Amino acid sequence: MTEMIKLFVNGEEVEVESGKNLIDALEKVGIEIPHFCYHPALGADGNCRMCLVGIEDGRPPVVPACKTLAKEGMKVLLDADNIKKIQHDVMELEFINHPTDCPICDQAGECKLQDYYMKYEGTESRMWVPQVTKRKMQDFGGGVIHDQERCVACGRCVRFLRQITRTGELGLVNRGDDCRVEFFPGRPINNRYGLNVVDLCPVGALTSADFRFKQRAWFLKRAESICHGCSKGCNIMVDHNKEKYEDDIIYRLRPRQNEQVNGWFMCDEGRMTYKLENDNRLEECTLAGAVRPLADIFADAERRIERATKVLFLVSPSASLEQLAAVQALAEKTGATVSAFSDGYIVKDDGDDFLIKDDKAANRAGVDLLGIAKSRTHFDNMAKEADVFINFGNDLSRSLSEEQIGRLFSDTWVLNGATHPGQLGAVMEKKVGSSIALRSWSEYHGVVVNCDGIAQKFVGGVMKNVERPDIVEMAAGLGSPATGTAAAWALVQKKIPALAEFGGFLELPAEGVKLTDNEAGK
Amino acid sequence: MAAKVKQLPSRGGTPAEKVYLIEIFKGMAITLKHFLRNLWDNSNLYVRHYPEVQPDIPARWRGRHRLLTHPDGTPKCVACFMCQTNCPADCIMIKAGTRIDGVTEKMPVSFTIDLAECIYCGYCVEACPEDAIRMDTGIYAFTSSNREEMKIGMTEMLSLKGGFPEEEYQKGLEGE
Amino acid sequence: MSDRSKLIATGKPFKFDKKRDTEFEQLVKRYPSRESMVLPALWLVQEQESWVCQEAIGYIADRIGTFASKVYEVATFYSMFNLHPVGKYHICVCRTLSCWLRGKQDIVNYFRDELNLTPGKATEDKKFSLEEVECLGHCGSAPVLQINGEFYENMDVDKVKKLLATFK
Amino acid sequence: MTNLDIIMVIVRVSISAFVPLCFLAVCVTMERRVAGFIQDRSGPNRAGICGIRAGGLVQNLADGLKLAFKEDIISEHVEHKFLYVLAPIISMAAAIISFALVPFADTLVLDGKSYVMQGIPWDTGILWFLAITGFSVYGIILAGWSSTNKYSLLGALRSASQVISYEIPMGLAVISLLIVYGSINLSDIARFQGQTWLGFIPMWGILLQPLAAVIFIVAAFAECNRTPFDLAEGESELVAGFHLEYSAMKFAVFFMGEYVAMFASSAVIVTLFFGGYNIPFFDTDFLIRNIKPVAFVLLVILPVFMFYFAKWIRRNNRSQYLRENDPRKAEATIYIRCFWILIAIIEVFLLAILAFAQPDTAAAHLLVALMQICTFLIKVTLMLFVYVWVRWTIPRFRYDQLQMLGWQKLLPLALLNIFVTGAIVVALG
Repeated sequence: MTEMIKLFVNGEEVEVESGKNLIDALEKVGIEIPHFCYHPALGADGNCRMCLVGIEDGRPPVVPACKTLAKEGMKVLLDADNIKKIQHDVMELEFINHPTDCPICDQAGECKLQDYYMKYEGTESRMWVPQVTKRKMQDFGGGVIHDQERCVACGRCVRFLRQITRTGELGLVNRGDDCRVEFFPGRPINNRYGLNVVDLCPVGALTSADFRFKQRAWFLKRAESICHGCSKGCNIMVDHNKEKYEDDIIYRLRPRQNEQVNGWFMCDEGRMTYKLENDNRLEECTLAGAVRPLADIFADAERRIERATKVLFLVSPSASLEQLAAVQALAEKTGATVSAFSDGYIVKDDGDDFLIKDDKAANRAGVDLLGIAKSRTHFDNMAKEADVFINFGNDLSRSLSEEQIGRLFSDTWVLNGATHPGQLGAVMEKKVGSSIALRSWSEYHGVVVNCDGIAQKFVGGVMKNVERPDIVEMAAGLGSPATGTAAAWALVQKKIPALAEFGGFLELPAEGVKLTDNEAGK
Repeated sequence: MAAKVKQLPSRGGTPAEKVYLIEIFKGMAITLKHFLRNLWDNSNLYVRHYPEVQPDIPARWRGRHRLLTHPDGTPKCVACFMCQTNCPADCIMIKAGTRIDGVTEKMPVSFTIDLAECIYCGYCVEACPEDAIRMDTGIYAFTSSNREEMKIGMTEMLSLKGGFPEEEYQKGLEGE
Repeated sequence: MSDRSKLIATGKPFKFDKKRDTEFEQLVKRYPSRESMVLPALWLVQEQESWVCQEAIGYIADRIGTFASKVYEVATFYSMFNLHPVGKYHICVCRTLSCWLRGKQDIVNYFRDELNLTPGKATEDKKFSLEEVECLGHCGSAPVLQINGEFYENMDVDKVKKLLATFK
Repeated sequence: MTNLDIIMVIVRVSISAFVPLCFLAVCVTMERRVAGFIQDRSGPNRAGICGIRAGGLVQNLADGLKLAFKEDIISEHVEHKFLYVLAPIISMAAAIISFALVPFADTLVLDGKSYVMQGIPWDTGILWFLAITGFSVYGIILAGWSSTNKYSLLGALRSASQVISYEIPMGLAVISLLIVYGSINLSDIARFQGQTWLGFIPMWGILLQPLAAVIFIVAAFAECNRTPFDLAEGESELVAGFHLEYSAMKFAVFFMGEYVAMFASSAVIVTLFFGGYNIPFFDTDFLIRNIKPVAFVLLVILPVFMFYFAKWIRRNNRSQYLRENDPRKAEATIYIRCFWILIAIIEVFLLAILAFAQPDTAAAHLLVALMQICTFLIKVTLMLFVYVWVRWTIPRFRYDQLQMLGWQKLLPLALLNIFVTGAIVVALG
C-alpha cells in the first residue's frame, strides 16, 4: 500500500496518498480541482492557471495544484475568495475569444469549458470588442478536425504527440490571443495513435472526423468493454445508442483508463473496429440454404454430431473464456476435437512497443490457458478426418485461402457460426450445411486474457434488434453442459485456479487480474 | 415567512345548508333557468360552430412546426439536437451532417417530426438556440389516415410560412 | 497583430550557404543540446535570406533533429523573425506609447502617402518594407526607427525624408 | 276469446313493450340537448339525412348504426363468455319487463267488456316493479364479474350494495303509500289519484305522501344508476365501471337498458305520485260523459298550440353563423308543414267525433284512452326530464356518502313516514 498522509482542505482533514500532486491526490478522495492543461499521462505543464490553489501560511501563497506535491499537514484553500476569483477570471479569459458554438460542437456534454462555466463562472460576457476569429474546420490529418477558435491552448495535444508518440506533428504557434495549434505545413498528424488527441482535448477544439456530427454525447450509452482488435486488450468505453425505430449501433470507442494495460490511450485501428460491429453483419440462420428457426438448426446439428464418426470444432482466439470453456465442455461430451487454429490472426511486424500487437486475437492467452490446440498440423489432420465441422466464430478466411478451406471441407458437413459473412470464404459459405449468425463482442459479457496474461472482464451493452445467440448459447443449443454464461464461468474457474476466488466474472476488479506466469505462459 | 392568507367564511354551516335539499333545489333552479332560456331562444349559446366558424388564433398558439430559413433560403437549423433532447414525447428525429454552404459547419440532413406523437408542448421552440424552429404556422387541424403521413420532413417544414407577423409573434414571446 | 501562422513557401528547397553552414556547425558545439540551436539557426536563416520561409523551418528542424512544429512555434513566437519577404531596407517603426505620443503616426502616414508603404508590406521595387513593432527600448529619444538593425532616434517627417534620400 | 280480445292483447302488449323502446330516442336526445342547454351548448345538431336533422334525433340513428356495425369484441381473458353475453340481456330485459304492470290508461270498456290497460293484467302491481328492478342488478353484477377486470368488478360490487341499500327505503316508502291507497294494484292506485279533494285538489301521491315521494324518487334514481348515484360507472375513478369491457352492440344493449329502466321507473313514479294517466281535474267518467265539449276544446287548442310551436321552431331552427340561404330555415319550414298536416288530420278526426260521436260509445272511450295515454307519456317525459336535469346539476356522491344517505337518512325517514301515515290513517278511521 502506498503511504498515506494527512492534509487539510478548506480546514477539513483529509487523508490522501503521498507522492502525488494535489490534483491527483485530492481527486482520489473526491475533491475536484479544475484544470485544463494537466493530464495524468502527460504530466504538469502549468499553462492554464485553472488549478491555482491557495496554501495557507505557504510561500508562495498561491500555487498551481498540478505542480505541487501533496505534503503532510499542508493547508489547502479551495474556497477562498481569491481562489474563486482566480478561477472565475481564468474562465472569463478563456471565454473572451471562445466562439460558444456549443450547438454545433461535438464536445458539448463532455466539455470542460461547459462544466467549469456552470461551476466556476456562470456570468455573462462583458466583452464588447469583436472576437478574434480563427480558422474553423481545419483538417489536421489522421481523422482529426481542428477548430482553432474553440482551443484554450492547453497544449495537451502537442504534448501527447511529443511525449507519447514522439512524432510532434503539432505545435502552439504565434503568441497572445493569436496563439493556436497548428501542424507544420505538409506534416499533418500521421501516426497510429493520433485520434487520442481528440479524447485529450478538454474542449471541442479537436474532434474526430469519424464521429463528427453523428450523435450528441448525452444520447450515448456507455458500456465498459475491452478492445478486441488485438491481443493488448485495451480498456475501452463503447459509446452506443439505439435511436427510435433504429438498430442499436456503436458510434465510437473511447479508451478507458487502466494503468496496467493501456494507460489512457488506444490505437486508431482499434477505434475503428466498431464499424465491423455495426455493418455487414450476418442476420439470418440458415439450414440447407433456407432461413430456419434456431431450434431447428440446433436439432439438426445435434443429430448430425451424434451420427458422425469424427467431429471438429473450431473456436476463435478472440472468444471469451466462458465461450471457449462451453465449447470445450461440448467437445468432451460429444467426443469432438477442439482446435483454435488461427495463424492468420497474427500479422507479422505490425505491432509496436506501445499498444499495437502483432496478434490480432483478443484471447490467445486464454486459449492456451484452457489447453486448446491451435497448431496448423493438428487442424489439418483433424479436418481431413472429420465428417462434421462446426465453426464457432473463427474467421478462417484470415488463415487459409478460399481454395484451401474448400479442399479441407469438400466432403464435410459444416455448421458455420459467424458474426460476419465471408468468414469461411464466399464460395464455401454457399455450400455449408447450416449457418448461425452470432453475437459479436460488443453484445455479450465475458472475460478475455491479454498478451500480458491479464484477465479482464468486459460488458456488452449493445442490444441489436436481431436476436442472435452468442457462442455459449450456441454450444448449449448443441448440447453443451454449460447451459449459460454462469455455468461456463464455473468451468473456467476449474481450469484456471487463479480466477476461482471470483464468484462471477463481474466480480473481477476493474484493472484486471494478473495471472501468474506459469498459468499464463504455458 | 408569514404569507398573508385571505380567510374566506366557510360555507355550509347553517342548519338550512346542512339539510342540503334547499341547496340542491337552488342549484337545480339555476340549471333550469339556463335550460329554459336556451330552449326559448338558442341564439345565446356559447358555442363556436366549428368548421364553418374558424377560431381566432393568437400568435402564441402552438400549431404545427416549421423550420425557419436565413434570408438566403438556407435552413437556420444547425442540428444541435436541443429540440430532440428536450422533447418529452420523443417525436423529433434528426440526422446531422456537415454543412458546405459556409454558414456554419453543421446542418440537419433529415429532420423529422412525428406529429402523431407530438404533444405540442413547445419545448423544442424554447430549447432552440438558433430560433430555427417555431410553432407559429397557425395550423391547428392536422389529420391523416395513416401514421406515416403524420411524419413531416425537413423540406415540408422549411416550406411552411409563419402564420403571424413577426412583431406579433415576438410580442407573444414576451408574454411568456 | 496579424496572423503569423501562415508560412510562405518559396517552392524552392532551402539550404544554408557555405558560410552559414560552417557557422552553424560551430554554434552547435557551443550549446549543450542541439535543440538549443533553434534560435541561432533562425537568425542564420534571416541573415542569409532576410526572411524565414517555410522550407527554411523544415530544413532547420531536420538539421537540428527536432520536430518542425517546434521550430515553427519559435519562429512565430518571436516577432523579429520576418515570416514574409521584406525589402532591401526593412523599416521598423516603434508604435509603443512614447513614440506614439511623439508623432510616430506622422511618420507612418508619410510612408503611406509618399511611398505607398503600409505596415506589413513592401514597396513594389522591394526596396523598402515597413513594420510597426513594439517598444524598441529607446523611449528617451522617441520616435525611433530601426532600419536593418540600425537605430535612428528623434525622428520626424523631415528627418525621415533626408534619411530615405541617403538610401536611394 | 273474441277477435277484439286478441287485438286488445296485442295492442296492450305492444304498447308496454315498444313505447319504452321508442322512448329511447326521446331519452337520448333529451339527455343530450338538455345537457347542452344547461351548459349553454347546443348539443348534437349536425347529423342529418338530406338536411333533415329532426332536432338531433338523426344523431341517435347514426350512433345506433355505428354501434351496430362496430366490431363486437369479447376479450380473451373473459372466461365465462355465456354470462358475459347474458349480462346486458338481463339488464335490458328486466328494464322492459318492469314496465309491464304500469297502467297507461284507465280501464277501457269496449262492447261491454273492460280491458285493463297495462302490458300484463296482473294484480301484483308495485311488487312486480320492486322485484324486477331488484333483478336487473344481476345484469350489472354478472357483467362486472365476468369481465375479469378490476374496475368492472368494483363497479359491480358498488352497484350491488347500492341496490341493496336503496331497495329498503324504496320498499318502505311504498308501504306507506299502500297504507294510503289501500291497494298494491297500480291501476287502483292510479284511479285513486283521479279523485279530487275538496273539489279542486287532485289527490296525487305527491300531495298525500310528500316524504314517501322524495324517498321513492331518490331511491329510484339510485336503482337506475343515474347521477348522482352512478358510482357503478364512475368514469373518473372506475373508467367506465361494469361495462368497461363491453363494446359495440353489447354496450348498446346496456345503454338502452339503462334508459328503458329510467323510463320504467319514471312511469312508476308518475303512477304512484303524479296521478298516473289521469288528466288533472278530469276523471275518466267525466271525460266520457262530456266527449263533445272535450273534442271541441281540443279542436280549438291544438291549432293555437301549433301556431306558437311553429313560431318557436322558426326562431330556434336556424344556423348560428352567417350563411347564405340558410338551409336550416328551409328545414324549419318542412317541419312546420309536417306538423300542420298532422294537426289537420287530428282535427278531421276530432271534427268527426264532434259531429257523430255520442257519449259513452266506443269512440268516446277510445278517444279518452288515447288522451290518457298522451297525458301519461307527457308526464313520464317530464319525469325523464327531471332525471336528466338532476344528472347535469348534481355531482356524483362519494361511496360513503351514498351509503350514509341510504341507511342513515332515508331508512329512518321511511320508517318514520310509515309510522306517521299509519297513525293518521288509523286516527281518521
